[in-house]
Order: sequence, then structure tokens, then C-alpha cells
Amino acid sequence: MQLQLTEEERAFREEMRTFFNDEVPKELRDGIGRGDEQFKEAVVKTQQLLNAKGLAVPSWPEEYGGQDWTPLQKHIWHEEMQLAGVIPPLAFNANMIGPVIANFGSDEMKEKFLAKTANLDIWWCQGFSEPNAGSDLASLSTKAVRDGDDWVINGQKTWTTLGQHADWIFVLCRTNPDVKKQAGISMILCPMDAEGVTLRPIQLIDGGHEVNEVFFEDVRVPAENLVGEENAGWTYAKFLLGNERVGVAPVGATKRNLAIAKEKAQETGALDDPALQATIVDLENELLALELTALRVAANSDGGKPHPASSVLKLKGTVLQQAVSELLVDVFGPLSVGSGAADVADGSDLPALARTATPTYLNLRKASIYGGSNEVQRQIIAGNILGL
Amino acid sequence: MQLQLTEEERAFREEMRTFFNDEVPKELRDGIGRGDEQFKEAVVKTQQLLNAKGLAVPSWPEEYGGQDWTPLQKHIWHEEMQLAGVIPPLAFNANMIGPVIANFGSDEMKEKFLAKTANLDIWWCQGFSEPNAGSDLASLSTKAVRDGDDWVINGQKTWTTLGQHADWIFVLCRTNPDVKKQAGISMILCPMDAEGVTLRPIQLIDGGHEVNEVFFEDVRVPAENLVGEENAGWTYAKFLLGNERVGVAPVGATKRNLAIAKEKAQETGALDDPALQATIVDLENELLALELTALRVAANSDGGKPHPASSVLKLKGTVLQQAVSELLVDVFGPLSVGSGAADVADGSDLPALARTATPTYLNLRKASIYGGSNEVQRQIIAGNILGL
Amino acid sequence: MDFLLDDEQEALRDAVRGLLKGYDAEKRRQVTDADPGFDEAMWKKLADMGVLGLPFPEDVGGSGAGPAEVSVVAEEIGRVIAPEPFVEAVVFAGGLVAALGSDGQKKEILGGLSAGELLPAVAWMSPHGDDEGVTVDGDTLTGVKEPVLNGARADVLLVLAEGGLFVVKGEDVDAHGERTSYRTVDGGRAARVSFDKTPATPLGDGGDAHDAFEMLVAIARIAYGHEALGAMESGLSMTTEYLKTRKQFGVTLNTFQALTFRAADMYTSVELTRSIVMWATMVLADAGDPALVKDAARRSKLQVSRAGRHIGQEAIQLHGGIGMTMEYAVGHITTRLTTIDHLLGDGREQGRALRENLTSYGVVEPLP
Amino acid sequence: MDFLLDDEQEALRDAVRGLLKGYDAEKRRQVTDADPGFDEAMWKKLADMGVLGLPFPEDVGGSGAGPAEVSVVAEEIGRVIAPEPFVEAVVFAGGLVAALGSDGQKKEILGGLSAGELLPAVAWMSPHGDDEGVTVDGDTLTGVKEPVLNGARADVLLVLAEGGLFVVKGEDVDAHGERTSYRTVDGGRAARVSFDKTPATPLGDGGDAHDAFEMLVAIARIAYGHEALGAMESGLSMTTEYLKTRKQFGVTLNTFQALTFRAADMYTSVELTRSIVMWATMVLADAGDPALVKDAARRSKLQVSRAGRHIGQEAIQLHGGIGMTMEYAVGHITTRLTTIDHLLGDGREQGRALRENLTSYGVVEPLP
Repeated sequence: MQLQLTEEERAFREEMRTFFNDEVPKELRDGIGRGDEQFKEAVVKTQQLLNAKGLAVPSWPEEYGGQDWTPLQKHIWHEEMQLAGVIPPLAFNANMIGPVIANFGSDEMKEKFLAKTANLDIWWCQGFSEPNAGSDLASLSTKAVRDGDDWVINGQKTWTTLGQHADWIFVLCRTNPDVKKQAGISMILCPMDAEGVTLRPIQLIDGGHEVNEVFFEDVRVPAENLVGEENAGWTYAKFLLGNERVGVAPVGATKRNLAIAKEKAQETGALDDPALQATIVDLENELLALELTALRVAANSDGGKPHPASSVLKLKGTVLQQAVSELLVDVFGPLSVGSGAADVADGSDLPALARTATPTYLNLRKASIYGGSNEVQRQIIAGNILGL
Repeated sequence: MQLQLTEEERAFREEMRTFFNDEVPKELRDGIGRGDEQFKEAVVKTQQLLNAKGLAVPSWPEEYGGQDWTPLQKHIWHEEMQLAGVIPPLAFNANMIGPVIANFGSDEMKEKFLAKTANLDIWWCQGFSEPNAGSDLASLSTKAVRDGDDWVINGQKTWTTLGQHADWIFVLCRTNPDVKKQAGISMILCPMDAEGVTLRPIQLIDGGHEVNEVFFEDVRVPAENLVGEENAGWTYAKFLLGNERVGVAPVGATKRNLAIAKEKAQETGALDDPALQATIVDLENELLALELTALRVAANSDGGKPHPASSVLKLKGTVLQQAVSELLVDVFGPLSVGSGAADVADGSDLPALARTATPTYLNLRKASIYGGSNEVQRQIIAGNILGL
Repeated sequence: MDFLLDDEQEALRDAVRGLLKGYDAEKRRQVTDADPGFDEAMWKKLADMGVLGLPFPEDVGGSGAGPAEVSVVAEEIGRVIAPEPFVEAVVFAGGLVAALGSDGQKKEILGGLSAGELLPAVAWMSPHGDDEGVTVDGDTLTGVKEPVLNGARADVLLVLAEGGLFVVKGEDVDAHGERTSYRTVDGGRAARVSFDKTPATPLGDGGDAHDAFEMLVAIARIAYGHEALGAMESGLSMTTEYLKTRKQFGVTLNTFQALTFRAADMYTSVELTRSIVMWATMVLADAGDPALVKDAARRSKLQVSRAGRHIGQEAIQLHGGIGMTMEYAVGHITTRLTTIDHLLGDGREQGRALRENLTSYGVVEPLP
Repeated sequence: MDFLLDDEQEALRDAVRGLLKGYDAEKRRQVTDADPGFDEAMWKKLADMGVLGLPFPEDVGGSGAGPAEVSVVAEEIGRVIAPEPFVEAVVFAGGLVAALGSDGQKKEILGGLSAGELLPAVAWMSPHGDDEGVTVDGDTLTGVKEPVLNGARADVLLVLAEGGLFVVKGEDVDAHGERTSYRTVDGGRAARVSFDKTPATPLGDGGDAHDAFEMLVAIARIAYGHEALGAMESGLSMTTEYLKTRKQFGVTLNTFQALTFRAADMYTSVELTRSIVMWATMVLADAGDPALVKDAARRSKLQVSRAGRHIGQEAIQLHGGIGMTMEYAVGHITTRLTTIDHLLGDGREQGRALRENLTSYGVVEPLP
């Protein structure tokens, strides 16, 4: 048992802190709206800045831009990035399709995609969920049929996050309907501008456009766009979803948001209420316990085996992320109802954060649903860890 | 919609309030320990006092001592009794076996038992639960076999509350093992001093002796001790358990305890903490909502149909009862650890309530388990009310 | 003591329910996409049914009904989360005029409101979170109020300034000031309203409006409780319906006990809320001590805040992703519950106020 | 940054675990039924293993180990909820002597404690809930302390009086005062200890003991956190075992998802608690600023209070009636968690103290 970081780790933390705070421009870090063109630009610029320093895809194999970091270093990188308010590398690129191609793709595929994926020259989106599948991902029905040198894709995907910005999509398709459902799935790469691909925005309750439906109608892609082996897509999908043990819980970002809420509450006078103080103390303490758990996982995860506490990170991490977003709404009280004031910037005297607090709160209701709902996490804990 | 009680109802409330506060001696209302002889005496004295005024068994048929009251009157009677700290009539007598005998017993059985049951000349206990049955009551295995003019009972009951004071027990026995489990059960009355009946105390974590195991070894009782029809016991048990819609939630007692906690917190200075004040405000408000729900059920229950909100009363009632008991422990803080000081009364300077706060808190963990656990209540709400 | 509606109240409920029947998610979305954020035609229909004049005296065009009738309407509005500003315009703004206005003002504003021809709005919040921001100078007002619910659409604004209430015509603001409108969280509209020596008339005799304003805040809190209750009941029934029909892993969701138990907890929240908001309305109807009404309003709002968050959050969670979309009604419910929660004081604010009197009584006594 | 035990610490853990192995519910019940509420023979065995002198310097009979080793023992004590007063006597009372005592006092008290021959107890609470109650008059003390944990059995009492700490022999209390012993909630013993011109010696130089006392309170809070963690882990594992084996309605309880999900939430509580109590011990081991240790102790105790209630209540609820009985270990766990919660400040008290510094920092930084 040892509290202190090693001298190297401390130097590493300092290096990260300095870079994120001093070398990522402030305008890229603050007040980025979601879902608009300005947002896309900020994401791309940030990732390219990070990539230039080797900080965009540290978990990848070193030959493709990864870093030979310990899990603790990855944790530090991730936390410092969030604490500084830096937009993290696009998950679809950095955490999802990149590692899959690096591990399972052909040499041609690696050559064609990896560098551009790391640098966000290609923006990827995910074609997994379907309207009738929900948490039961493997029951998907989008089909890909081999026709000569092509795959022909037909079907519908949904919840495709930021698909409106994407150049390419990685799609799970059923390529063999005659075996048990997990066994007949392949992963295929498809350009978003291919003929027959249509994107339909889904409006969310926060008023924003973040997710989409994607329709495939006789979409043809060359056979080489198949990732790895035919019918092995489920394996890749599981690899992809279980790939990251670092950054499962958005601790740094939530800490930052809680500090902002505290600061604003002081400004508005809401912090004079001891009951609000008590809420903040509780949240800070739960967040501390969560951060320490994330550190424990990072510092002491042995080899490739997922630490049992990973599901705790996801579960508790989203609960706290949501609670802090709820707190910020409370801090602004009735001023928080004027969310649309963000669109008439000069025509409103409401504090900027008052305008975005509720949309953020509403948007984050998704955090306990997407990416393995909290019910799925409880199932994992009960089944895999407790053996129930 | 009408807030006011009618003039008659108001007069009735006043009459109840006056009787409970002025005519039930204070020493019967305050500081009664659980499980000892002094406790038994207080219970008996109180019930006899109530019975003399016609207030012990108001829900029974009028010819056996009941009252022709509206549900709202019953509610008022029950609340005022609790608010004054009066020990309510023994549930096993007043709410359970009494109504069963009155409704399903033979004339001889009514003659023999009802008056004494109302007056607590006979103390009844309940022989329902068994070690291997739990919430699945109907899977009981205690057997009664007809032998000439007798029933011969063999088996074991458990969780028999206050069995150590009881003169008689009403026992659910399996009398036909060859039909589906609910269909082969009979209810039989048995004296606790019958040969072959053994009582073993179960020590609870509050240090008290409140429940018991009861063993039956070739216990013979005359055939006339069968309640109603052979193999109809499950019907009577359901009648008995579903009998009372008034008083499902211990609102009055919990209100009283919360007021006491508030008063003590003022005395000890604990109430200076706004976080404790906030907890009390929340509890008071939830309790208000519960009381109003109980009133709603009482004022507007139509005929014999159980109001759908009854399960809400049980569920939320026990949750609040437990929360208030927990609050009282918090109020006394470290002084609450000295529970055993109650046994050395003159050798301790701890406040009397500090000594009993934690045992009460621990004892009340049972409230969400016994008498239809909160899980069972949720099942009822989900299944019967929401149709899930 | 009676929680039931009488026959007339039930008839009113059925009539309003019938009128609002078509308000599904799609209709609501269309309506709220365009200014003024509610359906003018529906507003007129509500007027024609007598709903907009419900609580006002007959001599100014109302029907002189009581709090119970108002609560019935608010609940039906909430049930389909109709975006029409019944509580805002009729209960709160209209209530202020009824309480304080001169005969002429009542006739004009309440008459117009009852007929669906004049929409009043209350401008009380400043963008700094207090109720200041506007100063009085002779017969004019100067300063900023924001957010003003329905502030841009309103024909008449009731402006809280220096402790008094003033009647300002919308057109006068446009001539001497500005109104910038935007969407609110729930798809409604609010505005920044700036006054620049804008002509204004005192409401009534122009005295200190504090007491009446506090009382109307209490009455609006109670009415919001019913609107929220209606929304919660719909949120619960949509959720149970979804659990019964949606299949996952080859079975319907109600096979999963962890989900059905959470629906049971939602039911518990809704039932407790129903009891307390109905009680608050009965306390109001019983008139008597204004302090009792204010206390009941706070208690009701506290429960509504807690239950509204519970229902709003769980309804989405149990629906999964679909609950996050504007295509599905359940998310609309959450946005409306969130809005109501933060108007006129959330649960923490009610708790803070209730703490102040904590030692002045032993137990809470709901019945006089 | 490393949360793992080293080989020696693991060996210590295994040794203590082995020694305490027989502590099932029945043994614990027998032991706690009789005075002094713990097993004197087991206490001696712990001494022989070196556990009772663990944190003390070797020259007074200890083994000079650090907070990590202490935490390992506390966790094992908690795992079987052994009633031996390790935290009370070794960590708290012994710690006070080690911090403030003269060489002679250390030799005598810590030597005797390490050898299992002398039991010290701290008398700090008054029956009015503060730490007063006893006054100093020359070389004697007069007044009442209650509840004093293990007060009647203790050979030596460390009495907090007028801001200083005093050493009082148990036999001197019996001659000049009185000790009335009774059971505590968790089956241990506490006493009312009255002093009547009872001879007393200052601990150490007799100066103000406030700072050292506060520091030892923090250290004991941290150690209690580990004891509670051990108990929580047992509570969880007993509960999962029970869910797997207990049948209801013809199936094992783990068929009911509503129950298994609650077990999953218990696991989450336990894992979060483990992280924070281990961190607090590492902060302590890292020495440095006492303010950091006190802060870490409060944060640890706050989490332990919340999680202890959660685990203690759910473990009983998921067991059903059997969990209420002394025959089954899970109820013992709840009584011990409840006791630890209320000793040295419950969660609300820690929260109250943490609120005071809330605006002095932006984010909580766990790593120096």
C-alpha cells in the first residue's frame, strides 16, 4: 500500500496537466455546444492537436501511434484531460474501430484507415443498435449478402451518435441467419456517402440532434471492407465494447462539473443553504470513492483481465454524472427553464450555464442507458462477480 | 372534495382523543419495555380498559362487541390511539382470530372464545410461518391427522410473536397432502399448555425475546377445535391477513415518534444542524402524504373492495417507521450504543430513550419483512394494480 | 373529509379530457415547434368551454368555480402535457388580477382572458434569480425581467417592481422596450422583456402587493402540483404499457422483476403525490388562514419535486433510448416535470422554508 | 500509488484470519453473553501473535508496524465481527499513550497491552453527549463518564478532563468511585464510570491534549473504517450465499432479479468503501500534514456510515426473518456496523464538519 505516485508518474502527471491546460487553446475547451458544425470543428482540431503529441490513441499498439503506458499512466492522461475540460478523442475512432482494425484488420485495412482514424481525418460512427434489439444487441437483423466481389447491405440501425458528422460507419450485419444469433454476425465498414445510405436525425428531449437512424438500402461495399473473418463480428464487437478499462467512469469531467456547480452556487447565493452544501459534500465524497476505485483498478489491474470493479465504475460513474448535472440545474433554479436562450445569445441576460444546465441534465439521462445500461451492469455484477 | 370532518366526525375525534389521553393512565402509555411480564400486564390492562368502553374490537360484528363505524371513524380511532401512545389491542386477538371465529366459527366456538378474546382473557398467538416456508406460506408442512374425535398435530412453527404470553394458538395445518398446496390446509385452535407443545424462544438482534419457535409433537385437540370447514384454512388465513384495511400503516405512532425525535434533538442540540432539520422536514412531509393516503383509503373505500393504495400504506408505512427509528438513534449519537443500560436503570445516567433507540431501530427491521414483506407488497402493486 | 370529485367535477374532467384527446407526442411537437409554443385554436376552444374563466366571478365573464375545479383542469392539462398555459395565465396571472385588480382591470383582463382573447403573463423573475430588476419612475417602468413565461406572446404583462404590481401592455413594451422570445425546456416560450420608460398602470390601488403575490404563488404551486400529478400518472401508465409490450431477449420486459418493482415504486410515488396535492387544494378551498394555505402549498410542492424527479427519471430509464426522443411522449413528460419543479421554488427551496418553523409544532396536523 | 498488500502484510492477514477462524455466530453469542463481552483467551492469543503491540515501538514490547498492518488486523476482526476490542484498546487507547505518554507510562501501559496483560480504555464521553463531565482537583478526578467502552473491565482508564488526559487505575475507581457495566448494542460492554476524588496521573506532561486527541480520533475513525469494511464484506458474502441456497416458491432466491440487483448495489457500496478506507490508511501512512489525515478520516467515516447502513439494512432484508435473529451471523454484523457508525461521529456529523471547508477548494484531490 502506497499513496504517493512514483517520481516518474508525478512527472508524467505534470506533463499532461501542462499540456492540456497550456497547449490546448481555451476556446476549444469551454462552452462548446453539442451537435453543430462549430462542435465538429472543435473535436477535430483537438484530436489533431493531441495526435500530434501522441496523446490521441495511447491504447493502440505502438506501431500505430499508441503509447507503452501503464494503466495508471492511461488513467492519469484521461483524468487530466477531463479536468482541463479538453474534448477527449472521438470514442468511435480511438476506443472502438481503431483497436479492432489494429488487432483484427488486414494489412491493407490498417494501412488505409489507422493513421487517418487516429488523426480524425476520417470520422467514424457506430452501426450496432437496431430499433427492435435494444439491450439485446445480438438479435440484430440488418443483413449483408455476398454478391460477387461485394457485400450488399440492407437494414436499419439506430442511436447512431454523431452520425451526421461521420465519413464512415462500422456496421454489424447478419451474414448467416442459420446459426445461433451471435454466431452469424460480421463487421463491415461502409462509407456514409455510399449509395443507398440514408441518415435521419432523431430529435432528443434536450432539443439537440445527437443521434440518428441510418438506413441501408441495397448498399454495396467491396468484399475487402469486411473486418477480419466472416461471421466473427460478435467477437470483435465484444472486444470493442470491453476494450477500455480506463475511462469507464467520467470521473474527471464530473469532478470539474461539480466544482463549477459549487462556484456558481456561491455566486448565486444558493450555497448559503446548508442543505445544498450537504448535497455537495455527499457528492464530493461519493466521487472521491469512485475516483479511488478507478485508481485502484488502474493501479492494480493484472494483465488483460478486466477488474471486477469495472462495472462499479460504469454504474456509479453515470449515477454521479447525472446527479451533478441535476445539481447544476438546482443551482440556477427558475433561470434554468430558459434553455432556448442559448440560441438567441445576445437577446438574453441569463447566465450561459443556466441556459445549458437543463439540456445537459436531460441529455445525460442517456448515460445510464447507452453503452450497457445500468441494469446490464447490475446483471454483470450479480452474475459474473457475485455468481447469482 | 371536502377537507373538513363532519360535525359528528369531529365530535367522535374529540371523544377518542379525550378518552385515550385522559382515561388511559399515563404509566400504561409510556416507557413500556417489550417482552417482559410488566409489558404483558400493560397490554392486558389497556385492552380491558378499551374493551369496557367498546373500543377494543370495533371492526367485529356488533353482536360480539364491534361498532357500526365508518372506515373513517375506524381510522380516527386508530390514529388517536397511536398518537396518544396507547398500546393497541393485541392484533392476534382483535384483528386476526377474532374476526375469523366471528365469521366462520361454529356457535359453540363463538360462545366459548369471542368475549374472552375481545377482553384479552385469552391471549392468542399465531401458528402460520414455518422454517422452510418464509414468504411462501402455503408450502407449510405441519400436519394434523384425524384420529377418532381428535386432531393430532405434528410439526413446527416459527416467528410466533409473543408466544410466551399466549394461552392459545391458531395453527395452520396440512390436513390433505394430496391436493395442491393451498387446498389441503385447515385452521385448528390449540391450547399452549396442551401436552406436546413446546415453545423455544428466539433471541433477536435487539437483545429482546419477542418471537418463538413452537413445536408440536403428537398434540391432541378435540375435533371441535377445527375452525369452520376442513381444508378451508387457506381461505380463513387470507381473510385474516386481508381483513384490516384500517391501520395498515402505523401513521399515528410514527408521527408521535418523529415528534419525540424532534423534541429530543432540540434538547441535545442535534437539531442545530440544518442537515438534521432537512431530514426531519422530509420525513414529516412523507408522513403527511402517507397519512393523507390512509385517510383517502379510509374516507373513500367502497364497500368490501380493498383500496388499491393499501399496499402503498404497508410499503411506505414501514419504510417511514424504520426511518424515524433510525433518526432517533442519530439524535443520541454515541449515547445510543449503551442499550444494555436499560437493564441497570439506576446505574446509568444515559437518557432513557437513548438506551432504547437502537434496540427499537434494530427491532423494526422486521417491519419490512413480517406480515407481507415489502417485496411482496411490490409484487402486489406490480401484479394486481399495474398488471405487470 | 372527502377526496372524491362530485358529479359536476367529473363532468368537467371528462369534457376537458375529451377536448384535449388529440394531444399525442406528434401533435405536441408540432405545436411547440412554432410560436407561441401552444395551440391558439385549442386555447380558444378551452375558452369556449369556459375553462379559461373558471375561477373568476361571473360578472367579469368567469364561472365562479373553486379550487377543486381548477385542480381538475390542471390535472387534465398535465395528463396529456398540453402546452397551453393554463396555470401560468389563468391561475397565476388571472388570479393576481382577480385578487388585486380594479373593477375595470378585472373586466378587461379577466373578461378577455375568459374569452380567450387576451393573454396575460406575470413578469416577476430577474435574470439574477431574484424578483428585482425593474424600477418605477412615475407612470413608467425601466429594467429587465427574464425569463418571463409567454412574455412575447402576452397581450398584457403583470410586472412586479419595487414591491408593487403593474399592468403593462405588450404593445407598449414593443414600443418602449424589447421582447426576445425563446424556447423553454418543456417546449414552451419565455422571453427577456426589457422596459425603457414603458407606460405602466398600477394593478388595483397600487399598494404593496407582497401578501397577495405570496398567496397567488401558493395557489399556483398547488395548481402546478395537479398539473404535475396528471403528467406523472401518464408517465407511469406509459411505462407500464411499455413494460408489458416491449420485448427484449425474447420476452416482454415485465418478465424482469427488477423493472416491475421499480414501476411499483413509481406507483407509490404517484399515489402519495395524489393525496398531498388533493389535500392542498382542499385546504385552499376551505379558505381560512392564508398561512395554512401557504404551508400546504409548500408541502405539496416539496412532494411534487421529489416525486416528479423520481417519475421523470425512472420513466425514461425504464423505456431506454426511446424515452430520450421527442418522438415519444414520455420524454416530454420529463421535460415538463423538470420545468414545473424549478418554477416557484424546487423541493430544496420548500424544505428550506419549512425548516424555519420546524420547532413551532409537534406533529403535522392535516385536518382542522 | 498501490492498493495491494505486500507479502508480509498478506502473511499477517492470513495469520490473524487463521486465529479468528472459529468465530461463528454461536461462538460470538456465547462470548458476548458473559462479561467482559470478549474472549480473554483469544485476547491473549492475539497478544502472543504480536497483534496487540502491532503499532507500538519495539522498546515497549511492540513491533513498530504501520497503519497498513493495523488496517489488515482491523479488517479481519471485522470480517468475523470478533468482539475483541482491537480498535478501542490498541488503536485508540494505546495510540493515545504512544502519542502522549511518558516513557514510564508507555513501558507500563503499552508493554502490558502488547502482552495481553493490561487493558486500557478511553473515557471521553459524558452522558450528556459532550466530552465534559469530569473535573480535576489536584491529583484527583471527580464526575461521571458514560458510556465508557470496556470501562468496567479496563485495568487502566484514560480520562479526558478539562482538556487534558489522565491515567486512572481501574482499582482506584472501584475504591473511589463506581463502575456499572452493561451490554452495548453489538454485544460488547460499556460502563458508567463515576469518579469521586479518584487518584489520577496526567498522561505525559499533562498539557492540553486536544491536538493529540483529535489526531487519535482520526486514526481510530480510519481503523473503524477497516473493521466496518471487513464486516460489510462478510455481510455481502453471507447474503449472496443465502440467495443462492435459500428456496422460496420452489426456486432459489437468486431467481428473483429484484433481489440480485440489490445484492449488486451492495457490492457497489462495498467496493467504494474499500477504496476510500484504504486511501485513508495510505494518507495516514504517508504522514505529512495532520489536517490531511483528519480530512481523510472524516471522508472515510462518512462513506462507512452510508455504506454501513446500506449493507446492514439490506443484508437483513434480503435474509428475511432469519436475519433478525442472534442465531444467524448477519444480524450481528448489523449491530456492529450500527455501533461503529455512531462512535466518533456518524455520517451526518462528518458531513457537518466537511461543510465548513467546502469553499476552500475546488475539487477534492486524493493524490498529493
